[in-house]
Amino acid sequence: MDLQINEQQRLLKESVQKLAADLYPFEKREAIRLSEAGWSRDYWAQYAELGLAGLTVEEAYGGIGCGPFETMVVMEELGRSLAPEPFVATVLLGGGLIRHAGNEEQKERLLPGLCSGELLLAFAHLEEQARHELHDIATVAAKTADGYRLKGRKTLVLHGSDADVLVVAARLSGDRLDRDGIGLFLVAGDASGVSRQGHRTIDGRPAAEIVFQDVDVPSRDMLDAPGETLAVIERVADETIAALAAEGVGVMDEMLKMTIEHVGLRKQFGTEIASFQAIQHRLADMYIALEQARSMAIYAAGIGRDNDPERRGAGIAAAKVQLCRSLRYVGQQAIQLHGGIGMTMEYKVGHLFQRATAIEALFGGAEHHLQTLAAGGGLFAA
Amino acid sequence: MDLQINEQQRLLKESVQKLAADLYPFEKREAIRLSEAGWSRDYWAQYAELGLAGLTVEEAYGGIGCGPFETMVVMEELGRSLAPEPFVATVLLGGGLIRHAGNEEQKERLLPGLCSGELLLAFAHLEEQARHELHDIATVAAKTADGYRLKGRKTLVLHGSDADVLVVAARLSGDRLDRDGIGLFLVAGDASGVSRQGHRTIDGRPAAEIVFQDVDVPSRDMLDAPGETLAVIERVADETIAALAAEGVGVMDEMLKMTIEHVGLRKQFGTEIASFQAIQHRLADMYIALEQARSMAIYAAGIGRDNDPERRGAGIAAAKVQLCRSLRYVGQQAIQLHGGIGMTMEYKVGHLFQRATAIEALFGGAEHHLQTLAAGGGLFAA
Amino acid sequence: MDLDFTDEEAAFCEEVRDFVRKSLPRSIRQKMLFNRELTKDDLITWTRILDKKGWAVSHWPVEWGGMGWSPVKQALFIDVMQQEMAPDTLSFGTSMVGPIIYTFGNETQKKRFLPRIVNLEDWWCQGFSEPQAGSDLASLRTTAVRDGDDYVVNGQKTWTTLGQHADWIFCLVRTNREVKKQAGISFLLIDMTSPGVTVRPIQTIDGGYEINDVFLDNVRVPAENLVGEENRGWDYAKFLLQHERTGIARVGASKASLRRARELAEREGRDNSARLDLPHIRSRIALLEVELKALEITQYRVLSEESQSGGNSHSPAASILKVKGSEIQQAISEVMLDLAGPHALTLLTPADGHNDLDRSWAGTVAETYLNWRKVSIYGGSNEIQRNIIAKQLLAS
Amino acid sequence: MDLDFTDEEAAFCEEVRDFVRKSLPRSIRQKMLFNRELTKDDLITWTRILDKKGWAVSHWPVEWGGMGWSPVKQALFIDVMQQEMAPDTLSFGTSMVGPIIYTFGNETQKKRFLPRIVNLEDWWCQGFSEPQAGSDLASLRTTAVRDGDDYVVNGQKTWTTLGQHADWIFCLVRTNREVKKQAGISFLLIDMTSPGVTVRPIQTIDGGYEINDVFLDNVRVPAENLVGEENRGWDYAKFLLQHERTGIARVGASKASLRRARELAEREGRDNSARLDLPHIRSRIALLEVELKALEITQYRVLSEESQSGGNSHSPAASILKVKGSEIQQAISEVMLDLAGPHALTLLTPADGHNDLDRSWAGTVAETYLNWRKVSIYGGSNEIQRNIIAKQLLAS
Repeated sequence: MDLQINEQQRLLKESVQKLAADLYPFEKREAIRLSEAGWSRDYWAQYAELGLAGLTVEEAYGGIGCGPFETMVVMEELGRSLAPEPFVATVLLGGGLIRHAGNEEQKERLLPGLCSGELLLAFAHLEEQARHELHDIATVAAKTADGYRLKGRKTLVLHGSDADVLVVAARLSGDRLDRDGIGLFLVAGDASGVSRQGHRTIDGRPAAEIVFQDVDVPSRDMLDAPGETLAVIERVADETIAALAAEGVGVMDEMLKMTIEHVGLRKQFGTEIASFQAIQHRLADMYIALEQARSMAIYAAGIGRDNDPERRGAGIAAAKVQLCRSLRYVGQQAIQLHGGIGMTMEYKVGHLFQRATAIEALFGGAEHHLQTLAAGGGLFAA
Repeated sequence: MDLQINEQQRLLKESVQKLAADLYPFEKREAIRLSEAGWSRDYWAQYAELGLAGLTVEEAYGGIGCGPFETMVVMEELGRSLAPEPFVATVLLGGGLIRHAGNEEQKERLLPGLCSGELLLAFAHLEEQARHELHDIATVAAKTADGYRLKGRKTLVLHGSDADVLVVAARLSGDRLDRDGIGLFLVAGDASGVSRQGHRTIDGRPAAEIVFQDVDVPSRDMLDAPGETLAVIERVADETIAALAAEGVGVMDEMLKMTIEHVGLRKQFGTEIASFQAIQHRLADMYIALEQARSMAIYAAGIGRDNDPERRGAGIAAAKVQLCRSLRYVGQQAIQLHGGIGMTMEYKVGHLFQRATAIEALFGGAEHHLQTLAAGGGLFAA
Repeated sequence: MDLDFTDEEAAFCEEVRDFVRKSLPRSIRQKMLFNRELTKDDLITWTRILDKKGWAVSHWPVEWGGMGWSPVKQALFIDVMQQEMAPDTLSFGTSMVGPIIYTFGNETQKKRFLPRIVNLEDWWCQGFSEPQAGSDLASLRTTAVRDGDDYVVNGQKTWTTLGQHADWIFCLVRTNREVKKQAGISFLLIDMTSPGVTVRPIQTIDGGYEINDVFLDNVRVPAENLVGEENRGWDYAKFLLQHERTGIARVGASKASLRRARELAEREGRDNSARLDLPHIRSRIALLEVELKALEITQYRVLSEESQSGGNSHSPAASILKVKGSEIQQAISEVMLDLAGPHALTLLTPADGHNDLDRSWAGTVAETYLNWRKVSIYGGSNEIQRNIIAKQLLAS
Repeated sequence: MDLDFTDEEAAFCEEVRDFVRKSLPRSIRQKMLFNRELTKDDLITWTRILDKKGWAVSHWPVEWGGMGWSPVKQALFIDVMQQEMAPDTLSFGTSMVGPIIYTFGNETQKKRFLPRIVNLEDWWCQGFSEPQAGSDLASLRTTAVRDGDDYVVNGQKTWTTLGQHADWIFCLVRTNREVKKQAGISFLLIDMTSPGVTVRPIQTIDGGYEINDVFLDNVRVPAENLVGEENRGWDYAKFLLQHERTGIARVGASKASLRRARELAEREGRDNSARLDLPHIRSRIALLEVELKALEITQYRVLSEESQSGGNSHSPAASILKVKGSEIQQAISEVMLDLAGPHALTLLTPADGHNDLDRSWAGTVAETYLNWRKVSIYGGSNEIQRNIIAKQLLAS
């Protein structure tokens, strides 16, 4: 057991901090948020220069081959600075699927572009009826002479309008709720039959509803995971949740920092509100919630590598439960202690709260994951 | 709608307050608690003199014919003063069953003795496997030539060792969990085949485990509620829960009063702890919990009269949910704010907390009743 | 003591319910259902429908258009209105400046302003809070200096709800800086079209524009617009805080929201694959129903006590209405958020003419959740309310 | 960064587990399982079994019987011991006065007292709290006045846990009343058989006798029993508060309780009629598992930080161990209470030789629930812990 960050991780942290300090002062970030895309290709190029676009990709394909603890370090900083760039969509989701399920040819074709920042990926997976069930897929991939024809509708595709290549989950066989018979397909964002309706999520980030109307996909664009597609999706989802846990920690850390600063300046009835004990205890509880979530983010990074899906799933569910509960408490209290100013878009804390709320809803909230745990054998099974 | 207490209720309240002030100063009550019986027949005679033993009994049988709001007023005072006398066991449970299910002969035989304080009743109902399911009854009443023969085991019979007459719920037909086929029988406490093992509950009150080993009961001692026995039991349980809600309000009111007094006197770091804002907010939350429970005690008293068992059941469940949650919060905070002294038997607040915990467990706690509500149509069905 | 409705009370509720069901325009009802902002016209439309029925200011003195109902009857009225998704009237007029004017204003002011409040001819907004004076209102800095027949007003008001639509603003202003802070405050009515008044809408975290900064830069206000006496403004403001607490708990509105949450939870449960978080959501809804039922009765208890004492209750119970009322509203918005699951992320606008239960309901719940954070902040934050309760408990 | 156990760590845990399973007497294990009080003999028996293995004071310096384990290894040891239901050693000796003596005592004191702590030949208790000095310890009033070779001690100590069994008590006493309150305090070792020492057991709300008043009436204490310097006692007490925080969170014990709660919930669910609150109890158990897992890692983080900084961490994270650790213990006791339902009321003593899962388990849960209220009060109340956290946050 070793809980210190190592030298490489420290350097990585500092370089992301430096990047964020440069790219995300409040007004600069507002300009990006209010732009049509809601994020910046220029910025993404700078990410790629630092190696962040290929953070988790093996060096053979142009990446820097880092693991979950490095991802944790990066995500915490991106969370703190509210970076809207497509790290989750492209690197963790799209990149993760290709890394885990792609064949050699597909990896060689796609990963270098991912690492250089030129190729944007997105994961077209969730469907309206599915809530957070990863296997609930109605989109159909019908076999054709030389490949497959996709038909269906996907929702909440993060950065779906911007992606050059969509990784699409579709059903090769079986019923909507079967765990078998799912396939993953690479589809160009502008392929014939693909229509994308972009929108913003509640935190101002871009996403899309995507309809696949008889989209033809050649066989070579089906990812190679015969019989294991759902397992790959679950692994990538688990890794992404672990990363979101770290992002959430960054978001909370920043909210707490801002709140401490605010109550130290704000006066009421002639006294700094920081001197009120009820406020102080609220800060203490926010801190406890943050640190407990931080512990679980570390736990999630570690257990996200576990090859036993049940153990990994339980650990990740536990991390998401703690994360969601902490995000809600810290976020709500940050707004409450800021008072009116926390309710406005003119102050960063409200944006952080929006992101906190979005992170909660991605891949299922506290109650969803608590069910998984309650039904299973427990985190401390003998 | 009318939320004021009337003149008769005010007088009743004052007379119970006076009685309690006389009977229950701390040391006097401790002497009773530490006595073998744990309560006092002398005291009970004084209750009867004031009419309390016959509070809810019709005047024709020697009672004073009061309704649920008068019961509420009485129970709040009994709660506040931690009166261990058998009001619940004898008047509400035993008396309630006879009032609702007894025939004229049975009422004439038993109720006058109840009102005069000479006859003590208890309800032998709960069985170990039943948790809080009122219809889960395995005790059997087998038909004999001139009556029934009872066989089974009852638990948590309040004041069961002291009762002259036990009202026993037993199964005439069907399986353990059937809602039909239940009967109620009057059995002398010292009848042949009845063995009673007295014990104290966590609040120091007397109760008993009772075994019925082939106890013969003549037909005339079966209460008259053909086909409706469970409905009567449910009604009496509902009325008793409503009364316990009022008792709980009295208990909480006293805990809050003591806590306010304590924090006003207790100093820490040279300052009264009452001046700490976190303590103040805790008092405010205790007060809110108390007043919300008080509102639900009023609600319970009213809806306890409802003849629609579903509406009444939902209302009573709601009251018990609020009661249990308030008792737990107020009780825990009262101990916490008292600090070490609250943990000892030398100070009343700890005894109040014990009683609060017992009231929670009687007839089902918050989660049990919340299930009833969640499964039903809602308190605000259109 | 009795919680049952009298026959008359039951009949009255029925009458109000029927009226709303017949009279409330469907488009307004739908916006209320989805917690979307009403336009200025929406509220004027509804206020005039109400006014025609005589119910726009039912709680006012009969002389100025009130109905002379008992406090309980008035509470029932509001409860049913809210349950039926009717918008509240603009409280800044009907519940704030109106009562101030008919209680403390002079005859001229009454005749000039009150009728125009009833039918929303004048849209009023509130100028109390300032950037450095939120819950600690008395530290306000906006000044009004007498100059001939006018006051000259300088300062900044903020959190001015719906100020962007307003014709008039009622302000607390400092008219004497020499005295202790509460003592030098006056209550002034200011025409929003006066030179020097600037309104700046502020976007909130739900994406809406509900609140505003109002800048007052050498605004000349005729002295005849002073309400009551100079330097007595704090008393009038305090009167407001104690007055008209019916409805602050928003019990009727929360009843409607919980009913809707139950309905949606059942439907979402049916639509969905097996396991799922929905039983737990149903438990949370049930628990909120319990707390709301308790609050409803607490509210009637406060009203009853106030009726009996012939005025304002000084029981700390009144603060419960604010604290619990806001906590329940917020908790309901959380239930809806969790019920929507991933769909809460999407910010979809419900299509016109959609069914009440279309999944598009989920598109607005996050906005509501975010927006509702305000209810524990404004109107005396819940922290302030707890201070008030504790002070009264410790004093008793 | 890596949370996985090394092979060595895993093997060590296995070794400890095997040892406890083989060596812990069944009667003691059963008492631990039901949270019943151990007798003095029980603890002496177990301490001597541990001592024979060399593990009674594993965290002490090797010179005095310690094992020289790393902080992580020591934490693993305690975790496994608690999970396997082994009683903690008597902390007043092994974790309080022992470390004080080997850190601040003189050689004579070390040789005289330490060996008798290791094998529990001396039963120690703590004389810090007084009736008017609980969390605000420094306001203590017990005085020690030098008289020849003795101190004469007068005063009252309270909340003295297990003092009724004690041979010795270590006390904070006031030796100088002229100086600021922390400055005039000394640390004194007092033989409980000295004339003038009276112990009065106090019954607690769970029915047990765990705490005591200790009256000190002109007790003569040889000056050689002063630890360290006169008037420096406060520093030693503070050292204690910062020292040996491993285990204050009681993670291992809570793991065992949660595992048991899960087992009982499953069984209770099976035994019972259909609907029932048990799914909700299972959810509460799952949530507590999450919080406990987080706390476990927080604890390792604090240890790791302390190892790195070569001593005491000043991060407020250490207070989390107390706050969350106690809250989790209390919450588990509530789960057990609710799981027992009506059976919690009955106070039945589990029969000897019963099965671990007999319904008689329910007979002790209310006692535990009532008794556990203390864990948020003692050792620096949770309110004090939150003050400490806030102070550090606001200072940073």
